[in-house]
Amino acid sequence: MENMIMNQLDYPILSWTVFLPLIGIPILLLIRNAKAIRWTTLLMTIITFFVSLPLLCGFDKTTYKMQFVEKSEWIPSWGINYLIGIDGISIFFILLTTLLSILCVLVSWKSVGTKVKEFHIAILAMETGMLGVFVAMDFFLFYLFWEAMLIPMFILIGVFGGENRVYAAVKFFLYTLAGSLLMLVGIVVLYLYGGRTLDIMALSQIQYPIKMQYWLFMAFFAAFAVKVPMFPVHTWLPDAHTEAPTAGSVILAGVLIKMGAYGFLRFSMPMLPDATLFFSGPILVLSIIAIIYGALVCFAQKDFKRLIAYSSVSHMGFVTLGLFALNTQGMEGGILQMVNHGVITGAMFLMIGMIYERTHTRVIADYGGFAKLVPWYAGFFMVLTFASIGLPGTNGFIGEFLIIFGAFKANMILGVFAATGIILGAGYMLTLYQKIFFQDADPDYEFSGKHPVRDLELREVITLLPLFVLIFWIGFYPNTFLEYMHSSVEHLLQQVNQNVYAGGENVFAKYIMEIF
Amino acid sequence: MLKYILIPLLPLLSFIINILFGRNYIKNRAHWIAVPAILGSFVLAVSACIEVLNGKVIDINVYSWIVSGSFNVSVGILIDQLTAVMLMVVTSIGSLIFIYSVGYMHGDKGYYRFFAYLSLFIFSMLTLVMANNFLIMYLGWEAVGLCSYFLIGFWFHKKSAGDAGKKAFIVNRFGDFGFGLGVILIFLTFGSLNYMEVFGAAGGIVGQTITLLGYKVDLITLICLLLFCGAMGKSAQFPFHVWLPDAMEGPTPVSALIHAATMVTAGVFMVARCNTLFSYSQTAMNTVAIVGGFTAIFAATIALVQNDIKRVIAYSTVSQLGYMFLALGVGAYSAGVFHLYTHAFFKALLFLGSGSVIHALHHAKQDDEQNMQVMGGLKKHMPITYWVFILATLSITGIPFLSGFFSKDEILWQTFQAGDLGKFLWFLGALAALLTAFYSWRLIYLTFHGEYRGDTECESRIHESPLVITIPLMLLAVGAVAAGWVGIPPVFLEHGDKIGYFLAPVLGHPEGHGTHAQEYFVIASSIFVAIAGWVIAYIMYIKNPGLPEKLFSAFRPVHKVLFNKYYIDEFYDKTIVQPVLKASDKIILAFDVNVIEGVVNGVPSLIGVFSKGLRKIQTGLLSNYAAVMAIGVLCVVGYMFFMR
Amino acid sequence: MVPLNWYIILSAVMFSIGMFGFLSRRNLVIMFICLELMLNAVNVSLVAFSHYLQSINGQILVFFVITVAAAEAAIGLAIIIAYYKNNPTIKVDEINILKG
Amino acid sequence: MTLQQIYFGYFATMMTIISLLVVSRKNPVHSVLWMLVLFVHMAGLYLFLNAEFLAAVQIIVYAGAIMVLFLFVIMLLNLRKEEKEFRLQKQWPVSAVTAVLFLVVLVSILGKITVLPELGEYSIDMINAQGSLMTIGNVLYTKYLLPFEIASVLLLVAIVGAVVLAKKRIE
Repeated sequence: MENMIMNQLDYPILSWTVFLPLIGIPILLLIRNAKAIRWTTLLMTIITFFVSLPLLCGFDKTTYKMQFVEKSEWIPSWGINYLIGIDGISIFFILLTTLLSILCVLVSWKSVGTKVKEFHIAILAMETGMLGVFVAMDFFLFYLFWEAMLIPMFILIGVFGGENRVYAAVKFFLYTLAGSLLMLVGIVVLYLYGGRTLDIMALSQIQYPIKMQYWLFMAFFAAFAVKVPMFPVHTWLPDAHTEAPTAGSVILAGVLIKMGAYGFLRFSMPMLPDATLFFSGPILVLSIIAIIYGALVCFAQKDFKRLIAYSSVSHMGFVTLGLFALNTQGMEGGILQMVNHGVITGAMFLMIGMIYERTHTRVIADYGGFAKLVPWYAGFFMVLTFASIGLPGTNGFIGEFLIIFGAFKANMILGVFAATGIILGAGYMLTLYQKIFFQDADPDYEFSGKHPVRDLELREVITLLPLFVLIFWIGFYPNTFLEYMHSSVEHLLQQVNQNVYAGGENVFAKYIMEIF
Repeated sequence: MLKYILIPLLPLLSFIINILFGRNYIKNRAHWIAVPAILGSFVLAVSACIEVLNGKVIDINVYSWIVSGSFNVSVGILIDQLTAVMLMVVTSIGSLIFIYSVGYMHGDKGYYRFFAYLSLFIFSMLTLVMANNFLIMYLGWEAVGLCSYFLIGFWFHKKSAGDAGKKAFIVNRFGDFGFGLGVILIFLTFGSLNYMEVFGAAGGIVGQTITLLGYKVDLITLICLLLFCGAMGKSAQFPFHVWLPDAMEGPTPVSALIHAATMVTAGVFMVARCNTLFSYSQTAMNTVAIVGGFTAIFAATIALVQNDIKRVIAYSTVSQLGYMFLALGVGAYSAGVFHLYTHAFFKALLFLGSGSVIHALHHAKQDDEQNMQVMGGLKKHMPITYWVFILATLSITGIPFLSGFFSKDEILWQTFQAGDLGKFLWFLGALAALLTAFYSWRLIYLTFHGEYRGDTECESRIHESPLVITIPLMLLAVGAVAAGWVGIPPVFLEHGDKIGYFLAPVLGHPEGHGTHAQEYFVIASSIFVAIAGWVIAYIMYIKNPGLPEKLFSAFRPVHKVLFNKYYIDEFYDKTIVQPVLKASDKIILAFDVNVIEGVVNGVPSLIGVFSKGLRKIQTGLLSNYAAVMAIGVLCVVGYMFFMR
Repeated sequence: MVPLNWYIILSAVMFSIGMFGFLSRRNLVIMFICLELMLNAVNVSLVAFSHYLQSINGQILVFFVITVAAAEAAIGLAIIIAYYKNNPTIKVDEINILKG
Repeated sequence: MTLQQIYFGYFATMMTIISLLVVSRKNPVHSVLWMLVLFVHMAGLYLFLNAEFLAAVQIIVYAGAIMVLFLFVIMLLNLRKEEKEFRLQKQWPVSAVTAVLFLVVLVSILGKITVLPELGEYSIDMINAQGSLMTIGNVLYTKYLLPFEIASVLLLVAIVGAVVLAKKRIE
């Protein structure tokens, strides 16, 4: 257990954070009226958030070792134990999840009228599932949470969604399931080869034969690529987003997508270093395609949410680009961009949900001249548009700049292509903003005069406030967040490049350099 | 240290206050916050400049912004001679324009929003100018682009304004694309983004090359070209100039402040700031000079035939910027910055003057108030604006002893000395000066002389603009005249070139190796050119007004090409915008829908086909099932007894 | 002495005749009769075995076979009658509600 | 040809012919009647194999009860009017081939059986001494008591089932 620091606090903080929402569910079952349900769920999520806060201050930034580790026998005969812990990489995702869960409950205060109890139970179960994935240090536990998380999401989309929600929910479920089954095969292979243990730390010490690494990498790639939505397998995302209720979209965009990239960081890279180096070239190319392809598709979208969904495909293309550039700036940029994307796109979906509550339409053509109707809303959305484009001073810029920097350092041509992503980003986001807020609506458009659309109310402003504070905090002072990552990223890079560690040089990237 | 940080922070505070509380509390008292803020930063800027005057260079790191592995960038302030000049330009002209727009924007619904965005613009421009490393400059660079987006698209209900704003932002983004890559390349080669370190180590990498797409590319040239790409985007040079004329959709004070005095000069400032880098790469210098020279003549030709008063001045701005880049290209950095300094005054004056003309016509309910063909004979109604215009035009055309003459002549002289390429560029410059004189005086004669061509009852309602507009005009007029006296060339007044010596420590001072005779020839030629333009304009528009029509009909195709701005907009639209939209519409969506959805939905339908096949076996007939069972038993028994 | 093989051949012949009848006849009732025939063929072979192997089990098994046959016939016919009520046909190939 | 072989030969041929008739009759009633004749012959064969009790049971249960039940059903459903169509199903050749194959396989298996299990202790004379009914009764109520009880339950279920099925549905 040399690379783990057992839990220093007197109470098992991580177990509490993960299972507190689960404890909320039975309480919900007892309550009858909707109002009480909403307040209890809100209370539960807020408590979880405050329980997870001490993780930040108690965190020791200097070491790459896993912290707050809790270990206890679970299934001794197979060597499976309940082992959880966090490090520099996973700490922010936990806080992001607990924060976004509060906001999800707040945003669906009025929009979810029927089946309120089931909705809030699904959200709490969702939260536990997500937190579990980020803290699990044992493959069995990880896979358990990885699958458990699908069911509430399926319910959220399938029951509370839009018109053809069932198609979207089934597609989402099957896509992820198909990928994760391959991962299960990979886990079993690792279990058998790694000496009958499922402890991730132990498994990443072992040196696997090259050929096996390639196969294992492909298996894990299948599961994580679907989740990240990398280029060819991304079509479930727009459907899932357009059909999901606001809360579902926020969680989907905010946290669910990050698990794929987190999986690469936690499993593929440390355990299969040679395969990572070998596959980093193709993945870089795939991410470039994802960036440009995602952006181009956004130009032609008619549906508001679908456009933002495709834009998150493009943003996640940036993240994978950063991660697989395999140098410190790219990696840290990638992780920070994951948090940023969670904040920005999460906020954007919150706002789309709010306007959807009023206008009940997601078709962009129905909107027009909203800057006069709802000025505060327009202002807030303006900040989001520019954060998503990556304007300096907002968090989007820090992430994107570091990623492009990393990509450029890995290979100049990739850097140039990645940078075109910014121009395209500006293109479609501003066109969207102009169509909805600036242009005068066409006369037969029913929102301009008849029933005035009311501006943001206090509840909605409170929902958005924490995210906007984060946007400008990361934008102007990102070091508070970057400090947590330094040691973990450094360690990860050493693991990946241990045989070619020349300043984090990316072997394959040089190879591309010769071709171009 | 706080004193210096306050310079950009005051406008930022006014922005935050205005934008947050503007809508329901401040409404149209926004200028009570904005104007004091800009004046405050003006006073602080002056005090900082005085410190710089007596030799003190301020270079402070406020806090470390991004730390990621070896990449370490901090927010810092650098105030040296070059920054001092820019500070003076931005804050002084900014204050005058703030006061001017109190009158101009009076009664507009978005009054508070206008002042909020203007203050944000001043903040970003000051950050850009006072940055001590490339990343903070990049921050200012993009923020300035953002504010121009807000301000161009200020009257957002007008679709044309919204489109113009979007176009400006995206074209700037193209420039920032190059600038961003340049910044990254700089860090990769020098290991730091701080100016002092980068310029200090610039000498070390002169010979280095880098393989790019198989070719050996000189590193320093690549960096300079990338930076220059950003400059071209921001300062509307030839390939990226399309957004500036459309930016006239914004209110006139915006055009004056952003598209004349400050933002567009950011590119010039950046190249001047990186003069040590540029001077190491001759090819980069030549490209800057050629682009500058070409843009000067190119924009001047278009301005000849434009009818919209603001577009004429916009093209003249593009042309004057071409001059500045020409100066930078031939190594005369201080001349370029000097021209920037004087140009800010008389161009802002021209814009504000035309603003007061438009303001007056607007009040007179004259529709299409920006079209010069509608104006005429305003001399009688608006004397102050008329005389101010005259002064500005005299200065821009280069009539001796006015600011325009000194700065433009300095550029032409320095270009002349720069070898045979210099000679050719000097000729281009002189020709552009001729065209400048012609279209400037054409503008004067069309608007102020002759009879009013608009509908007559509006003419009666035209009257001089209120004092709050005319006072800044007059102050600017003084600036337009006097600003040039700071840089009188030694030939008239020895060690008269005060600004050259002031900027020397940062920009260096090119030793002129041309003889006095050549200098006199250059000065004489530029004076001759200025007067010639004036005379031609006088003949065409005053002597016999019919002549322009006959000339234009004679050269019908030439006029059409010039009037449509060489169809560059349409060209860009066809080659870049339409393909992207069409690609996203047809190819990408089709790919997304058919290929991937096809695969995704194909698999279940494939399984469906199999199952349909299997269903035929279930015939529902009892005897079939019995027969199958019997055959099954038969096979088993047969296998058990015979096969084994 | 009649050897055991003959009895078995006899029961096999009866069994296959019964099977042919069961598989090819259209009338449901006839199919049941053929079923009874197949069962009796089995009974014959059982009794023959019991006789030649001198163990009583064969006969007891026949006893149980008869009870099962009786129960089966009763239920089968009841089903035929029930089906006949709502669909007046007992042609096997017309009864294909279970068609997939 | 000993008397026993002639006896067996008669029964074998008669039973084969009658079963062919049972299967091939157009009129179901004729099939049932031929079935009755078949049962009588089987009872005779059982007697020949000195399983007297079974012969009696065969006659009483099979012939008496089950065949009568069949007659009742045939009469109830007055099936005679459907004799016009062709008796066999359209794919009868397949079932004919299967049946013949079955026969061939069964008969060829006989050749394979070489070792006969050892003889049980119930020799023929020991049964005749006690009477086959007595011996069956002893064994049935001792060794096979449980199957006997289950058989009774089975019959009960059959009765209840038949009644329920044949009852008129009350909608």
